[in-house]
Amino acid sequence: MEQLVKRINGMIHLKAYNRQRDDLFFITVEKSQLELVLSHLKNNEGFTHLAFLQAVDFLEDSKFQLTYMLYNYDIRVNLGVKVLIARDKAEMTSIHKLWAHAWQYQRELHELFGINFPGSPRVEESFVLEGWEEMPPMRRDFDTKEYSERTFYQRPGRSTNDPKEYMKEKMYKNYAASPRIRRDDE
Amino acid sequence: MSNLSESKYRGYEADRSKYPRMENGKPVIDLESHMYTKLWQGPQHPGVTGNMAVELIVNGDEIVDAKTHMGYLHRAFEKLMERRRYIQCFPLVCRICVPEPDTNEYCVSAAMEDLAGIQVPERALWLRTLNLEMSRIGSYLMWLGGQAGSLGMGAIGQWTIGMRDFWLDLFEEMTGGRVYHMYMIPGGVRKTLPEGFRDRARELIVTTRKLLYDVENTFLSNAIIKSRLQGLGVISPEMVDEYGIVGPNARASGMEHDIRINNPYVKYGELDVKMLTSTVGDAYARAELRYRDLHQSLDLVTEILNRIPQDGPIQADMPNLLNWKIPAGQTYVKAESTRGEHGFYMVSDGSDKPRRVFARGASYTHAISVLEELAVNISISDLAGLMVSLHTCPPEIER
Amino acid sequence: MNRKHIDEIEKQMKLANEGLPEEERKFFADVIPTRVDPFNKYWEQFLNWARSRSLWMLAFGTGCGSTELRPLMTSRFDMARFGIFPRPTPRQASVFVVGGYASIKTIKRIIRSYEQMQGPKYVIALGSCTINGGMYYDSYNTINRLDYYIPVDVYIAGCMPRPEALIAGFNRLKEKIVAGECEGMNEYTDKFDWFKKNQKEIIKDWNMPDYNW
Amino acid sequence: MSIWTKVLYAFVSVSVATVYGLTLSGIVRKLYARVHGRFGPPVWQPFLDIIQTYSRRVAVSHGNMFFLGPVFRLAGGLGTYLFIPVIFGSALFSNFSMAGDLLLVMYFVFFGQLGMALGAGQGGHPYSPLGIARGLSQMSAFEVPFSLAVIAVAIQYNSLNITSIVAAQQGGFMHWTLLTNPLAVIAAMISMLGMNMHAPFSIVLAPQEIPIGPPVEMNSSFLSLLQTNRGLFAAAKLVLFMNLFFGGATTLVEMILKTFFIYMFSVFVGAAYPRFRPEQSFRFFLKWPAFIGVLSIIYITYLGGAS
Repeated sequence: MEQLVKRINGMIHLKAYNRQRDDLFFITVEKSQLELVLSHLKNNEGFTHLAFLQAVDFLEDSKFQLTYMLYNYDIRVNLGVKVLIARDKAEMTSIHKLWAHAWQYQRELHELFGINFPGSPRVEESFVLEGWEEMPPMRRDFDTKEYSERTFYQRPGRSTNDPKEYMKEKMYKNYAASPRIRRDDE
Repeated sequence: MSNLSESKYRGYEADRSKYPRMENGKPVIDLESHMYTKLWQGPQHPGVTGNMAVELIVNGDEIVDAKTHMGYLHRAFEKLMERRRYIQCFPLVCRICVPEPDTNEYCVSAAMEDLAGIQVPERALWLRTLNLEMSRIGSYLMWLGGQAGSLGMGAIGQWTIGMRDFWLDLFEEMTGGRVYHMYMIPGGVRKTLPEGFRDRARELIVTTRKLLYDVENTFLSNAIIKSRLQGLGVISPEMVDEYGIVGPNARASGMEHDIRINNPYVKYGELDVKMLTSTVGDAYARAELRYRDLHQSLDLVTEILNRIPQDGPIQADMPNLLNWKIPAGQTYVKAESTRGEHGFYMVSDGSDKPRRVFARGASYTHAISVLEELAVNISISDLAGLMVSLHTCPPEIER
Repeated sequence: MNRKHIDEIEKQMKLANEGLPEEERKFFADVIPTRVDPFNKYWEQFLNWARSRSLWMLAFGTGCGSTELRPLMTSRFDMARFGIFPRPTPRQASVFVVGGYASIKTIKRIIRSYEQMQGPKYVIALGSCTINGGMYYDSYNTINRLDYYIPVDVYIAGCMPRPEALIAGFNRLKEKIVAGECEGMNEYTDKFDWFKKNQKEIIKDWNMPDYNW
Repeated sequence: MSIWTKVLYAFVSVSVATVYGLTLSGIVRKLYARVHGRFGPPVWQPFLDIIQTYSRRVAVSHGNMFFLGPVFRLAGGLGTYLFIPVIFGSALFSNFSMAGDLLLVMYFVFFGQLGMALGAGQGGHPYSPLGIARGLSQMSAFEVPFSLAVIAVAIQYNSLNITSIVAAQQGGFMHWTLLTNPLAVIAAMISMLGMNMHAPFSIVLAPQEIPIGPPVEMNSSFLSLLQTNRGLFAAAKLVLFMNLFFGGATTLVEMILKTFFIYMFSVFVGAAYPRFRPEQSFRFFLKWPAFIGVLSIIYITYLGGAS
């Protein structure tokens, strides 16, 4: 795996590399070099299986992180390729030519995160939503609870408790004395 | 059982030579010409697995073009989990896939343990293995009924789903829940096995094998079943990588990949899991492979029952789960469900709620890209059989 | 057809299609269903008795609660012995079992199927998520109260309710039918505007294929 | 006998046949349930279903032909039944049997399906025409062996009158067509599998494929008519088979016993088999059963049969 990272690093600039488990590694690459890296990994290094492509919203840094999770059947290792892209007017190159099912993920990301993938087939089609008028719902600044309260009728009588306080009061009378629960990490 | 099915290799590019015009790799269909009919199957259709819709263009009985429509079961689990504390995620995740909820529970708890660096005790690992393998049996039994039912053989469905109910009874003894168990929590499992559980489970395994003997005789050896399933929906080995096909669907096409063997999790490394493959890749090969896998699961449960340690802790020493903060990090944990690779990608930012959880369901590609490819050129009477033979599960697609 | 009749129909159409763009009006059920009262008290009692013993359930698994319908149909619990059968088309069904949470895309089809059913029709709502949203109370895509969109006769609480609970729910429905309390069809007619208002509030895109089932 | 007495008798006979056919379908449901390992619905469930469908307050119609569809179907059932002598020698159950009624019955057996095609087509639902296309194709397919068998029987007894065919078979089971011309019976029984539309020939209703075929738009009282016809028509077909091949019946009990066992053949096959693909089903009928039917004619004309 170290050699693989060296090989890739010789090819392009690798921004970060970390090892999560024996069979799970992450690398971070530049947005412009992603397609190059992915096709290299697929064609030359044997990472032929694209497990998923997903986005994480880092609202604070106003960035989206895209993760392409690849798998190599020979050395049995998962490799996550991470890319950071700008959050407003998010756009990314499409990889539908590399994997025949990638367009599905791109369609989903287009709908739920508002990331555009120019050229990807059927990317404008709706995936799970229908007649949606708000901002893409999986973005961090979309408040689903507020939307739900505004749109759907609430049945009166539903109460919400802070789970910690509630369980302390009602269920764990001897909360402090319980051996299973350590106080120090509160 | 030997490989009974024989069918000719067919490339995964659908044969559209009969149809007049192609533009950009898609047939141009003129509904006004009265040569084609648009036909919706689903969401309200008994032959469609779960709650999804397939928009078909048919010429006579033959499907010319297929398009799937998803989202009827979208509950926004991933969004909701961003609002829940880590332990509050557990009631949600098991609802992602209804026939086989335990894989979700395992993946989420393992992802949390991986991020927080928690070691799960030995006995809890064995109990998890038992739970996972039992849920595979339940799911396979349900699938077997669906596959027979989709070809008009109601009796098999009645038998196997009735038998699955007895497995659900075992789950109820073990976990307290019938369909949704919430058995695995971070750091271990909730409960130990009740008294007499092993004997009842062994008895049930014997009964299930008896039933499977009947099923083999009536279903898998049936000439009509063979004539309908052989050659239906052939997945070629090239297609496996291209479409990200996993699990029994890939193994039936000759891909030797089973996460239980290749990346062993819980206690599968110590168990004797055999790689079951076939080289034919049609619906009958898949059915046969799943049937053999079901037998293997029964073997495994027997072995696990013998090897579970009688005593020992079932939970690691955990911090207070109610405001448990997991250090920042990202991980991906996967497990072999009956449909294939079922994985959870979890991103933590150091707070008491996950930043992002993504569930990678195995049928994500099977039910959309692969189905749209395989459905072309088959008769509408085979569509239900094809969908079941891909073992699609819509709730894990749209989550 | 006289002038007055046409005016009446036009008035009805205006009512129901209100607030929809022009191209979507044709997708929308635009005529208020007619209210049909029972014909004769004793005759109706006899018919109710027969209806309660032959419940045809629409086989539309709308949510995860429909997983428990399968054990209910099969040999362990066997609902056929109570006279309950699945029917594949809404035209022939009389009971609609809404299996759990209804996402916006599904509730559109639920309403469509409900309107296609021939009265008297009954609705059993299954699971906590149809009562008050259950654990999806804060989800942006699932409704919280089903009775704002279609009239509900029996709720079965639980997530998900066991087959025994479903049988109990069906028995409660039977009691209600025999007692003549299940007039959901007429309730839908009487409060049609209110139901439609609620439905339009959440369903923004009314486009649907002609026969979507 | 005056015509009015005959009409009265026919009315009684039709009622008995309908009740019998519906009860039979209740029993069959129960049998299927037993195969599935269930209790199953009560035997009188079909009657409750008819009352229930009839008692719907609303009935959506799609036009005039839509009304006529179920009516034609019922006319087909009635027509089939009314020209078959149910019980040999009984005035009450002889219906309108006359010379050449076999041809009329053969026509009426397939009349209902055609009428249904007109009605269901107007429903506008795409599954209706698909189901009709399947139904009519399968009908044409199983008609071949069935017609050949009937021709063989007509040649054998030198008559087109069902009453005289039954009369020729009287005097012990050695005279039944079953033993005198077994090839024709085999061809006819196989085509009966298709006629009764149990698996593997259940391609017309096929709930997993085209739910549920032609009657997909039929509701309320339309459906109620169709169900009534299903009971009557099942009884009529069974009685026809009993008369042609199994020696007819001289008492009601004999009729019930014989038809029950004839029907069980179809049910047992249906409970144990999955469904054919439509084209497999058509090909099936046109291969061996048709060949056996031709053989039976050759057997009876050139070899003289056993009679």
